[in-house]
Amino acid sequence: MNAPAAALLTQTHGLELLREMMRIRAFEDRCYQLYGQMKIRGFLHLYNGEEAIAVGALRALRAEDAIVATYREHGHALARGIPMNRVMAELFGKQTGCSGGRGGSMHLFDVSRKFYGGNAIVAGGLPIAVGLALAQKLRGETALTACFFGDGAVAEGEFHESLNLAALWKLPVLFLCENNLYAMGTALDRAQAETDISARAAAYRIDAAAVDAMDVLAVEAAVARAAQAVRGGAPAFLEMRTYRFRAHSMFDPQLYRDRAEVEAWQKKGPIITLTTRLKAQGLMREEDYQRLERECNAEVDSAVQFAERSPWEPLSDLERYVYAERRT
Amino acid sequence: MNAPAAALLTQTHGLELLREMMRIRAFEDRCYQLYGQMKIRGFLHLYNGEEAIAVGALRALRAEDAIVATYREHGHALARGIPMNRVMAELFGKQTGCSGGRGGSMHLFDVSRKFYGGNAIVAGGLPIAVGLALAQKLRGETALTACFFGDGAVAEGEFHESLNLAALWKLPVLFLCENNLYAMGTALDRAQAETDISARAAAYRIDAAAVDAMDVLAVEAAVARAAQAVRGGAPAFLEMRTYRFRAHSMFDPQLYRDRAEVEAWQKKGPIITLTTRLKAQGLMREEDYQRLERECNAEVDSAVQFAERSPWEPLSDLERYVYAERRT
Amino acid sequence: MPNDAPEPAGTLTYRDAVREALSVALREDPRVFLMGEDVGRYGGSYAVSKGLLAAFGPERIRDTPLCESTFVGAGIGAALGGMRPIVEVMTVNFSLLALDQIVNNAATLSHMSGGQISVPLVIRLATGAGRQLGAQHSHSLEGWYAHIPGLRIAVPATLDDARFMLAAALALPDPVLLFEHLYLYNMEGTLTEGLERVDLEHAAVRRTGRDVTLISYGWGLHKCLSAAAELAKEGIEAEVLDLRTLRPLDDAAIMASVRHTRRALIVDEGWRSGSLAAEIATRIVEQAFYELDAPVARLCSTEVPIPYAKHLEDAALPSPPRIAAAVRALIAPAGGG
Amino acid sequence: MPNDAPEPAGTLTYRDAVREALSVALREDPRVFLMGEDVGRYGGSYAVSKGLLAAFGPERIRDTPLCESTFVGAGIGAALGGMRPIVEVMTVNFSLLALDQIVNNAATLSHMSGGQISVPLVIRLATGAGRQLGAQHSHSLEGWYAHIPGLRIAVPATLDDARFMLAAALALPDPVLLFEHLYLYNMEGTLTEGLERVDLEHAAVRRTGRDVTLISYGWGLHKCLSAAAELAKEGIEAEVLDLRTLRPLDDAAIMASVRHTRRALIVDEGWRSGSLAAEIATRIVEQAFYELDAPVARLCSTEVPIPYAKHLEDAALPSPPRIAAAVRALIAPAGGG
Ligand SMILES: Cc1ncc(C[n+]2csc(CCOP(=O)(O)OP(=O)(O)O)c2C)c(N)n1
Ligand SMILES: Cc1ncc(C[n+]2csc(CCOP(=O)(O)OP(=O)(O)O)c2C)c(N)n1
Ligand SMILES: [Mg+2]
Ligand SMILES: [Mg+2]
Repeated sequence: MNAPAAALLTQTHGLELLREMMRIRAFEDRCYQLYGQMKIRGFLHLYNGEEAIAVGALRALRAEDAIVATYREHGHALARGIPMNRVMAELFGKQTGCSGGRGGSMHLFDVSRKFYGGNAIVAGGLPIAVGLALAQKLRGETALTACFFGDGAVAEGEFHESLNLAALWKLPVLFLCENNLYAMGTALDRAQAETDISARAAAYRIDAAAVDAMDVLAVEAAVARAAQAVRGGAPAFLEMRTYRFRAHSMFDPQLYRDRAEVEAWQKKGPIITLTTRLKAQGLMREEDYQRLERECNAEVDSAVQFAERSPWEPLSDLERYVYAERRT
Repeated sequence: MNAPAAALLTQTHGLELLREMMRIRAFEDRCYQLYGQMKIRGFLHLYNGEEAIAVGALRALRAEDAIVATYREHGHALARGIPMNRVMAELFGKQTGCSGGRGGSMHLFDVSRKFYGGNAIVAGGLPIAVGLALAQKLRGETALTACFFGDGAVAEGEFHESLNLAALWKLPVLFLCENNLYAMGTALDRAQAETDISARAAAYRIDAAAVDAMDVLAVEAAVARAAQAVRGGAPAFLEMRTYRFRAHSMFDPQLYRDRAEVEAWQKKGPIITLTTRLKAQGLMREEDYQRLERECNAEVDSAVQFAERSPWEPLSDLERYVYAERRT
Repeated sequence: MPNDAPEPAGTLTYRDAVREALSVALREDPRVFLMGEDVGRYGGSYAVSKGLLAAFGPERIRDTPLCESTFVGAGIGAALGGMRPIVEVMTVNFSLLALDQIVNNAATLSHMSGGQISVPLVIRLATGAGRQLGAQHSHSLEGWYAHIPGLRIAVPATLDDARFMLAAALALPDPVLLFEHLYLYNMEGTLTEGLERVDLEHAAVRRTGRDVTLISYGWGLHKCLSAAAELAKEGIEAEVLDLRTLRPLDDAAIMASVRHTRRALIVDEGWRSGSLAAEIATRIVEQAFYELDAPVARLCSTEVPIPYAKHLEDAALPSPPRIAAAVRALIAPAGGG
Repeated sequence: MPNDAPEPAGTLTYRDAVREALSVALREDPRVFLMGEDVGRYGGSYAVSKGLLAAFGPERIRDTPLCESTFVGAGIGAALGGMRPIVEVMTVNFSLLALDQIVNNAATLSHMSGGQISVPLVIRLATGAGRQLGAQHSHSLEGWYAHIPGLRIAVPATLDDARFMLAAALALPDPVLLFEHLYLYNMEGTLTEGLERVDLEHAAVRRTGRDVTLISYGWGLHKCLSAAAELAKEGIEAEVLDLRTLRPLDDAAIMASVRHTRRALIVDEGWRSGSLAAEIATRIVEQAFYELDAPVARLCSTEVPIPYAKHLEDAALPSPPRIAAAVRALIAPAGGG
């Protein structure tokens, strides 16, 4: 585990990170409600508890860096700067959504921000990340590709193939494994003969470390360090140790874990952790926190309104984009 | 590397191993000729140089153990005891072939001898071996499954998935990687970020060792030891360090390696190595060697005759066996 | 989507019927086991296998890691080794990762070994669109799979078939893929009294009629039945044929119905080009061309990766109104005929 | 099967034509690179890329490890990242390992992202049976792939197409699969003088005739041309249509020819059930039913995993004599018509 970069914490920095995590939390909590109201449909995977990863990592990366994520990617999309309006509209299936309403929760895209989805096939994004990094290398760019995936993906063949290829070809990929200890209902030790995931990356001669991902500062510091190494010309791997506070998706009775386990993790969640620290260091008061919360909720409110008011894609456009429309 | 089991070498034992390797060599050399004569067609992958693996391993295993091999499996089929007549007839595409002429060189089968092919998809046999071992475990058998595959297979996703599953479920699989340093024209270090293959297996918490597979006694000893461990209830992995003396298949101009490299390896080939040792220990004279060679050639001659004389499957049977024929 | 509400006696869901089929198979044959992602502790991603882990234990209700190619391949191997595995691939979408094992091994081993081997493997897969799951989770590929010789493809569309097809599949020595449309899991009904088994060879007429034959399977069958009810009000009597197995196809049943009605509409949730509907249409032309009063028609999914937004998804899929419209066009064509 | 023998001026093989296409593409566009198993040092498993490594270096002629899913996925990613990758999957048989990337990613990303993304990726694959390679190495799945919206499928059957289709594919913003029949690599001939480009939209009439249309592609085209030559001796004039692209299909060209000859036989090396031939037959029925003098016919591969033994393999595949026989049956049917 990396030592938290506490020494460096300024008020602005701390509050920015906190706000970003709170925005995501507020967004996710509202999604949960909206699902109950049938405004959002399909599969919905919430990020509660894991916010420090997207927030810390995307802060440490550059706008030029490409991002590949999974179906649990609302947090990454927001932290990358896709306007909340466009993300919420996507979940509503509206034309103004960041994928025009065709993608939904699992398929957020914003190519202008180098956000390449949202992939609903476990491990399916890893080869794409390898390819984006190959392009970056061949084009002589300084950018890297950050690839987020879960602990479940580690068992898939594409994990192995992608790590090997990235290491063999020295591609600028930063592999970010969000180890929340479960793949749906399957605990890590029922899926992996070797449960130390960062140790697994070493088998491909990739530099790897495990990070306490309940600490957003630790995430930020580790990603900054790893990114530097990647820009130096080799992939890197970070295992982000985290926990998912909510069910896997909206259809999960959570038979596979105890309430007590969930509660224990919730007590050390990334928002509480940072809040406590900021308060302890005198960088924030309770009313600051309340204000942040109000602001985040207001942003979510207006995103919902935006989504509600947005038009549907016309039916006549159903068959568009199956093939790219040639822009001369 | 394991110390050769030289101490144990008796004359009978040594000569049996030598004869078995020479049989395979004679068979392969004849296949090469027969391909030129267009008696054998399709893809033909010869085993010259690697005979010690099949011979040593299959001697160390039991008849109850299941075998899964690759497209380069003539040696394994012969060492397993499939009559040479039936193997040769298969290469001729005859009805008397061990797969009725439907399989050819890459698809030898003999279920009565628990020889489950012959698989032409690189790494495609590994999951099947895992499943055979699962059946053995569930049925409470003492048998294990030995799975042969090449160094090229190590890069495939199924390698990773299969090793993990075997380790996780403690299945009786013995993984035998025939590392001949090339996958077609791709040298190991151009395919693998980590070229120490046996070290790779450790990443799955599987016991692994590398074996000098030019030494049939070392192979036999290592497999015997590993098999014992597997029967104790966990998979094991052996990297067999070997070399392919001939081209990958019949369509390979071998642009990717030097003649000198090939010749250096040929000098330490498994047949020469054992012959030298047997002679040095006074267990064999040159005339014994000559006699063995004559006997092997005679066996091959008669296998060719058998194949030549065998009938073709009738055309009317073309559509048989697509679905299993129910035997009441 | 578990459904724990109490039900009237004898009523059950399609999900319950599949679960019952699994329980019975596991009880009756010690060689049978169920393996797949989250079939155990999670209770099955569609709650089909809920409770089975408690009843049969982790050796027989096996949670696998995420490794579709290998656990399907392991199913093949276990079948070769004398077991009768039921492999659950959570949805057909993920089966693409296992296609090499299915097509290159399961489908070929029997023939390639000259008949020495058989692969008595059952693969269950949830299939279909209609739940706003987006392009990567909404494939309807059962018709596509039906192209592969060596496989048997079956689609239970009724409670009876959900309950009994599994046993029929397990009794066969060949690899059988059972496609369960995810829209059907919540369907309620009762089992036919006294029914003890079904076959995997015959199509079934689910409604008789004289004017047109609607040929379908899976969820499409139910859409056809709705459309037929609607059409009946207009005096159009549609016969509805449930294919039940997509490979082999029951040509005799198809031709018998078409000869009787002289018109056919095939309703298929696969994409139109290269659909199973094309195969059936072609067979009808090949075998009953001169007995047709109109060209065979088909209604398939629009050729797009299925979109998330409900109105777009609905527009992409066959629906009862569109089926009824296609029938009307077939019976009173604008020109010709 | 490299072919190093000297040839008469202007003569080249299909293999040479593909190699030339690759060289030109690499020379003209720095974004283009070739990646796949053994494309470099080995010289290509069918010797297609021989010499390219020396000419363009290992960055642009990239040998990959054996990992089909990942190097195809990496091709997708590289295309997203601004490159123009040509991925060689050694044969279609191994592409089954990469199907998830092809179907769930390459084919969906454009639509699923609301048109933000395009995937300008070219995948080349050797395809086909006829070389006694056994069931796992003899698939003809190009027609099967043509089921997937979002993909474009093209099959160069002539030297001109082998030489110029690649450029046409690279110029498109979509994923294009180019299927090269392994039987064609040694085919010799000359390029059409002055030809500089071809499109990926139109089928081509390769022989004109009035009595029947033979519709095919790839190696099947050449079988049809042989059969047509044979039939001409009997006074039967067959028109031969080369589909060239299987997705999209050129319906206009198909219907134009069929309207002219009023009879059609589709020759397809895919297995019969669910074949591309079924799709074409159905389209003909849908669009030209009343103009047909006989039911559309098709000749496909027998529904078996392709066997090794030559006599069995030959019996499983369409052949000129069988094509000719099917035409004769179509023109003078036993009954009806
Ligand atoms: C290839 C594939 N198999 C199965 C699924 C179904 N599935 C969706 S999420 C999931 C669990 C993934 O767990 P993990 O990678 O740990 O990510 P997490 O959900 O915990 O963030 C499964 C099995 C899928 N989407 N893709
Ligand atoms: C999945 C797959 N990809 C590609 C091929 C083509 N191919 C056949 S053998 C081979 C090389 C395999 O090398 P290795 O595993 O080292 O075995 P060896 O031939 O050296 O015994 C390749 C690439 C294949 N058969 N299967
Ligand atoms: Mg997880
Ligand atoms: Mg090798």
